[in-house]
Amino acid sequence: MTSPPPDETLTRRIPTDWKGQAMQRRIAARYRAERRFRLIGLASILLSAGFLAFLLVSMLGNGLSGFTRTEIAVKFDFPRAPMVVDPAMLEGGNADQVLAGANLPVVTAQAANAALGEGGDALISSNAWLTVRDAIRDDPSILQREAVLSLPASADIDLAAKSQGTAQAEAAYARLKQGGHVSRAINMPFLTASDATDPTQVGIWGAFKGSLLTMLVTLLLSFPVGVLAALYLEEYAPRNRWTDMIEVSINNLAAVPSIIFGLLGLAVFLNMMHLPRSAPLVGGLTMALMTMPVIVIAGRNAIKAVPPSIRDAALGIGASPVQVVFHHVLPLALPGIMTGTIIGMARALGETAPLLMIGMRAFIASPPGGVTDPATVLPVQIFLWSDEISKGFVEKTSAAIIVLLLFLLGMNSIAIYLRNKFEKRW
Amino acid sequence: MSGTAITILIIGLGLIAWLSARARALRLAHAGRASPPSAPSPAPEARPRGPLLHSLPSYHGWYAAIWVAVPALLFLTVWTSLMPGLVTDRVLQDPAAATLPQDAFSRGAILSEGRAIAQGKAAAAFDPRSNAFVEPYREAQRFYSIGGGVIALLLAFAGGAYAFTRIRPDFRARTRVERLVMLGLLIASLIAIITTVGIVASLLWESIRFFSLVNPVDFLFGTKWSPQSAALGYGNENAFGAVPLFWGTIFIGAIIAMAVAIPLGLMSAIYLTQYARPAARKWLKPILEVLAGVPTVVYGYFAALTIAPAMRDFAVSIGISSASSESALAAGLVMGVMIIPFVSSMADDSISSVPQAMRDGSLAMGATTSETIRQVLLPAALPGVVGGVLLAVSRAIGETMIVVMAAGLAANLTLNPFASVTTVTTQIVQLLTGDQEFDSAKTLAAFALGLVLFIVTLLLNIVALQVVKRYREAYE
Amino acid sequence: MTEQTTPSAPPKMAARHVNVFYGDKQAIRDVSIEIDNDHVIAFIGPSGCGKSTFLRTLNRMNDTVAGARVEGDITLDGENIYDPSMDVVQLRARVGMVFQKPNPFPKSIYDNIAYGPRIHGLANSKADLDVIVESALRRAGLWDEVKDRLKDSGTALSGGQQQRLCIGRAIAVEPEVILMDEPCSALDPIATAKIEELIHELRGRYAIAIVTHNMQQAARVSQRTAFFHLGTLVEYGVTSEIFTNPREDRTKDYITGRYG
Amino acid sequence: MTEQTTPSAPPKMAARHVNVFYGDKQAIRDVSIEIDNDHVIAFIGPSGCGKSTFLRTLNRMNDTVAGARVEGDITLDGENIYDPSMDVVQLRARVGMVFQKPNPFPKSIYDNIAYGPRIHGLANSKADLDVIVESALRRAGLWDEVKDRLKDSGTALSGGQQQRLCIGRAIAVEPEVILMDEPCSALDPIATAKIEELIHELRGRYAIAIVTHNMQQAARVSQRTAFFHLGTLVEYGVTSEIFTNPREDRTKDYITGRYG
Amino acid sequence: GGGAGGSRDQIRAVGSSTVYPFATAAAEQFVQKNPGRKSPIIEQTGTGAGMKQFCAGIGAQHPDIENASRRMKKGEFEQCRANGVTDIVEIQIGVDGIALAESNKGPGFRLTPELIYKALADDPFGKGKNKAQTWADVDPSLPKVAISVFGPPSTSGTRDSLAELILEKGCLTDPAMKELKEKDEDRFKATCTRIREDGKYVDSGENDNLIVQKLAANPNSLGVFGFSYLEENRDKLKDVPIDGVEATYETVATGRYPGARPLYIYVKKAHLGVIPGLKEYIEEVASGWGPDGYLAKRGMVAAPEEVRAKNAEIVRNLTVLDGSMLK
Ligand SMILES: Nc1ncnc2c1ncn2[C@@H]1O[C@H](COP(=O)(O)OP(=O)(O)OP(=O)(O)O)[C@@H](O)[C@H]1O
Ligand SMILES: Nc1ncnc2c1ncn2[C@@H]1O[C@H](COP(=O)(O)OP(=O)(O)OP(=O)(O)O)[C@@H](O)[C@H]1O
Ligand SMILES: [Mg+2]
Ligand SMILES: [Mg+2]
Ligand SMILES: O=P([O-])([O-])[O-]
Repeated sequence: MTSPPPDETLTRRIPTDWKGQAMQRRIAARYRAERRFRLIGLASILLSAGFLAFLLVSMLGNGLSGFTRTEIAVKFDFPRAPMVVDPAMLEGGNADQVLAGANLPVVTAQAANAALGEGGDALISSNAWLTVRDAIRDDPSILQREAVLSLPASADIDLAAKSQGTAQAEAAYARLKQGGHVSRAINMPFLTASDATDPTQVGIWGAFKGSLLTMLVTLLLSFPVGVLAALYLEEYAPRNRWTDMIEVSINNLAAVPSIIFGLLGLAVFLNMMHLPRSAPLVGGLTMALMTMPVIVIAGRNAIKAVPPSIRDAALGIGASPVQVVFHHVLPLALPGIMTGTIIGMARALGETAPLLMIGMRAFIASPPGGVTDPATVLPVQIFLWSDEISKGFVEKTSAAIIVLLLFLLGMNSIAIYLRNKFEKRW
Repeated sequence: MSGTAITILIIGLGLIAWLSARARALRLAHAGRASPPSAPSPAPEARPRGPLLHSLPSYHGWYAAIWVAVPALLFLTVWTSLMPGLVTDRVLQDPAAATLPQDAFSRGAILSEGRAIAQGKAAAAFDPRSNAFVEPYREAQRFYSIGGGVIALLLAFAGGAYAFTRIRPDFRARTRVERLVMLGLLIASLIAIITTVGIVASLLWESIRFFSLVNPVDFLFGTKWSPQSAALGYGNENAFGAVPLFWGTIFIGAIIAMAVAIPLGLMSAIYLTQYARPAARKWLKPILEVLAGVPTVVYGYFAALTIAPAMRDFAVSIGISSASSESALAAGLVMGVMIIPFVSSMADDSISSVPQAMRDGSLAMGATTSETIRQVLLPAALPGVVGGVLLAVSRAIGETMIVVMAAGLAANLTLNPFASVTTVTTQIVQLLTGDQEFDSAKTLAAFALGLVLFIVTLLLNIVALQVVKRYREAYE
Repeated sequence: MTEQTTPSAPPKMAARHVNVFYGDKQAIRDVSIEIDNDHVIAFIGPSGCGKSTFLRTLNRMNDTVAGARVEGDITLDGENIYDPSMDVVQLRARVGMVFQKPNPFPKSIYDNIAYGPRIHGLANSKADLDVIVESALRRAGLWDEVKDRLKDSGTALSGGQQQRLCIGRAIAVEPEVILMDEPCSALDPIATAKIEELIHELRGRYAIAIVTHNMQQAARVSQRTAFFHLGTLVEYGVTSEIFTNPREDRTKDYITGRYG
Repeated sequence: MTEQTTPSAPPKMAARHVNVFYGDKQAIRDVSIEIDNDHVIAFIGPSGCGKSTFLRTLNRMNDTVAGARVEGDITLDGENIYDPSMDVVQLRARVGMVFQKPNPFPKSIYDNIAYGPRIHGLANSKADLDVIVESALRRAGLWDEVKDRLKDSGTALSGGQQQRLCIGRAIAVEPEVILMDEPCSALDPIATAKIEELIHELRGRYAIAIVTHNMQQAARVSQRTAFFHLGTLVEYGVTSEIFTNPREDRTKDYITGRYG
Repeated sequence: GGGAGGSRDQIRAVGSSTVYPFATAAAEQFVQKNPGRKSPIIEQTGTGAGMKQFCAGIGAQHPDIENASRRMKKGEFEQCRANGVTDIVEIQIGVDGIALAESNKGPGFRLTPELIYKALADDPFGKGKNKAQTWADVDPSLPKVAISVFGPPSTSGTRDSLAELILEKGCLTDPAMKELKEKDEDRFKATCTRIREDGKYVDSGENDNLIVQKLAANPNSLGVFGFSYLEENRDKLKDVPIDGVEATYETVATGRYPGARPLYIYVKKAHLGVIPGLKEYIEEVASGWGPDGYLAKRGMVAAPEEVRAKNAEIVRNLTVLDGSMLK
């Protein structure tokens, strides 16, 4: 429609001299930049992954031994032991009750002294009589005969067996070993028991179950609420001051220190609503409030990234806005939402501070039966153990960290599977 | 009838309502069509447009199900929360109640033991007096739960009947159901507001008490944080200057940690989406995400025992003799590593959701991959990247344990990364878990710190929203 | 400017004094037009003159564009579609649309077509749906090419195939009015012929509006033509007259500069 | 099938026995063809026959499609472009491409055009760049429509405007070979004429390949025509001959079923 | 759960992290001896926060026991009363030793309260800011290494013990300070217990193991922490004798090694008849607090004979605390 182009510069440049010296130099430079960029990317990944690997390796190095324990074989001559237990009384439901009064600690100590020489009772765990109790309860008939039981070694001996002990303990251990009394076994109680004060008796199951229940509550609340809020804000909310307010407060919640969520949980869930202290329910609720903003923010970004043409297409066929969102936008945004959920839940799983406020930094020796029972969670357990006096807790702490990381991997792999499944390019 | 049973029953009724309302709507739809829809002619003949259903039959189903279940369940919730009080009132009418002790606590204990046994939650009474109340409790419980159950069922039937009368071809069931969905979405997003209000409320009271002891101006602009002075009779002036704490928070969380997390996270994301093979990406991305889940205590130990001494030695070797064994740098570096996944995963997602056509367009111009990333993909993915960075900063600001362990508790106002600094959250934890009296200015300061931090981040977010609004851009 | 059709039958759709703005920029100025069942209307005009914009106002797709604003009345069967009581969803189901840029869902070919019938409950069974999908794909002239790969993603099709997929998707829900924004731009002559055949076949029972840059095509398929320029409706009338005897100079200039 | 051009000048680009696969599906079968500076070559054929696929192999854009695989030789100035030593970036700079679906960057109109010149360092100054942008937009026939809104986003343009923007973007870097995939599909006759004029103007200095569904257009702008069917090159020769006197029945069928 | 009328069949204790290991040990004994009982829940909140909860009221939702590493304060007692917690049983369960230690590789400090005070005070003897950079600046006989002491933060009870038991003592070596103490208690406290804040003294949070590790990594530093941690880590650390007295169980228990503070538990009398096992639990604690008891094995230092006897009496009679004795 208008005059032809002013081709002064154009003719000068036509066609671009791709083979010229200057261009070659330029291209070489660009390739160098490209390689640099790529290398930086690779280095970043390696650095991050390397850091993780380093952490993992040192955790494994410290913690793997926590999954095994040293046991000492001790011979018991029950008929001659200074105890009076009638096997008939063990039949009912109150075997523990009966055995508690049966003088078992003394029996055990004597047996140890007899088997291992004077001072032998110091070599086995001070709670070793519990193992004896369980053995009797499981098979009362051993009361009529002699039996050899494998008792957990004391923390000192256990450490010595793992060559971390004091000189004295190492010597004692060497003697035991010569006598053929010791063996190494998988520390099953570590996986099935709960907190205790003796490192040879502690278990992770209580905290694990606490984490499981807490995360369940967190997920069940934060995921739907987070996704729905993200959808509302991104797809439906009218752009006005109210929406801005919601948006700002969500973004801000993400920046609120976790300890403050703890204070909120304390004030609202415990003091106002009178929910039980130390309970996974309250922990989960608190964590859900903390995780939700992460899911909302990640979710909104993912929703934003769905091309408008797909919404147009669905609307053009007569899909309602709700259908557009639930049939098209949400499935396409799901990978991103999953990412938010993964990192939000990971954070919640590793979080300690808010739980200090709502009573989870506690000694809880039995696993919770439900979401309202007192419980602690893995990171708090780790935190507690890391502050324990006895050195036997060092490997247990690392072992607990390994369990936590396995938990994390398990939790994430489900989400990651879903994320990969839904990931689409367009 | 127990609460669970009645809930299940109502949900079952909802299901029945769903099925029958849908069936009814389907019948209407059949009646409305001249030819049976089972044989839509592939021939170019438009389907007759008789009195077609406005909404799909399943929407009618949902409509009825909602009317059946929602009011009844709402009623049940209210009822269950009221019931214990009603039951106890009724039990107190029982003659046995006269024997109860006056002391409220043991009275309550006896009653609730009786209730626990009545509900089968306890086997035997700790206090024999409770046994007298087991039967009255059983009776009252039965009375009210049956009453509540009946009312709930009546509500369910009434709701169902109402919904059924409304099933007509032109009835806009979908609109109604969707309006409810919308309401649900709105409520979900309002939870954020409620939480915000809750946080402010739970901080405000104690903060006011704090500010009645300490001048807010001193607190906000004071540069000396020394809570020990307060307890030692120096008074509260000059003891609670929060500036060093806020500086420490920014220095560690927003500067040092970000200097680690942004480049590492962003470059990782770029490498994963653009260069790495898809199989590698599938593995590496979740591996990086593990970094976010390692408990902060673990990072804390690592920072305090491995990184911090190394930093100090390094600082001493380059001639900074004042280097502390606890340094902002150690805490910040480790924190940066921890939040890498916040940046990397979110950036990864938003980069990979930029349409392929954008990438093709750029590559076809003869751009290298890195040019494409920097000039086309990143700008297009910016909202997501910025979102990830903001989340990461937020996380860093709120982090506590690492700083407690590695950066120390000394409130220094310094630019020296090798010096020890402290953050707001660290102080909050220290103040709250120490063994001070709970209404001393020291402890109350924790709430004031929390409140101010909350307000500061809120203001920052308001500003950020304005900025983002201005630069918001969409592809296509 | 508004050349009316026979006033006897009430028009299927009518636009009166419509203005459309993108922010401050006015894209459509005071356009009035009627669309009826018994003829196909073609919108022609230079690129950027507002054809797509106007088409999108007819089923309120402009609602989704931030900053877009519509003034004036548009009625469907006498109801104002911009009335607050209007059910937009149903409106869009009744007024189907094929977009200028093909936008298949990132789903399988089958699901792309089946989506509309599913949400509108047009099929009672899987077999029903199969029939609908097949017939829609056939009418869009795509069946033979994709019948063996219905499970493949709709985005892995060639440009023209995607366009036909979108046409099939639109007609699968049997709308009352069909708006097509350059439905044949990416199609070869044979496929184009198929689509034109389809349009012929649909005429009379559906109201059809089509945007095209191809004068021959406009002449072949439409009975009424509207010529837009810079957002205004320059001329509107019976196709044959517009092509042989345009009243406005601008129309003539555009038509005779024909290359097609 | 391969009708050779004058063997004297070495061809700018030559494809020999090219096969392209998407996963297991073969989209191109044993195609050999030459593209030269002194003539424009048009690719025609029914939708889905492999035109776009073949075009994309010529500048290795198929590299970006997961699962796509190319066999055979393609040379540019005698160099095999699939050779590992080939510099893909430079290749794509030398062999420019306009895509079938317009894909402007979500940047301003100005930056869309300036993108290529910037990365290749074709402008020494802002003023230089301004000239390049203006001339590219002029040659793409878009200047007048957008000169006042160069800062607006390229995505807020009409379909045809976007297509011209993409053409402008491609020619702004002055490649040696230009591949255009239906460059005029969304354009009105006047804009089409502009683009055709542009093609005429470029011919001789650039090698140009164009995909089109419009027989008239093929006839107007090209000197050689290649007819594809189901992934095979059915016939290739001088345009006028193909149109007037096709040797293959399939070609004839396609051409004579002409509606264009 | 439940409101005021709820019941609980599990003992709940809150409070000090110092008392925590001993409370948990007692809890474990309690369960083993009473297999039917649920294990008590022992929560670490810190003494202050624990007091707040403990004093919040009578009832199942409030804890039964408060573990304290210091005595209840007057204000706290008042708050308890205001909330209906009138009858409180105060039991001193033992003594917590604080120890001064250094790495095994350290220079081998031998200090006195006076030297410690001079090194750590913010304003030694009220004569101006502390300028000592190395220990040699404090006293030429000491090694010339930079002063660096890891210790409890100002929010902790251990810190109060440090101030009271060591710093004040060192401060009082100056006669002027003795006078000041008579004249102006507040000024005295400020001068004698305020610790310098220039980085020589490093506030080290609540985690004593961390201090242990940091000491091991920083051979020239000193650490102040619970005595039991020193005992457990003798392979890495050695004690710093004060006034020539080495820190051993014996010297700490008898109080010859400065730095020991009493540990208490507070029990709500109103809960005693109601919470199953509460009384047995207290008795369990009392049974283990002797020098050979299980608590001592956990690292608690037994209280002197007469203190134990007096508290055993309290446990037996459940004597209620007289608020007027508190400060
Ligand atoms: N990414 C892909 N994955 C799998 N198959 C593909 C992909 N892209 C195209 N195809 C198929 O390859 C064949 C050739 O496609 P191509 O895009 O080259 O066709 P075309 O000739 O350009 O058609 P049109 O004129 O419709 O654009 C078609 O059958 C198409 O369905
Ligand atoms: N989202 C938008 N925001 C702002 N301006 C727009 C937007 N979409 C289109 N426009 C402008 O409105 C005018 C009309 O655009 P429209 O898409 O209706 O043109 P058209 O007639 O369909 O052209 P074409 O034949 O090229 O598709 C054009 O100038 C275009 O640049
Ligand atoms: Mg258009
Ligand atoms: Mg194509
Ligand atoms: O936890 P404490 O109160 O003993 O410091």
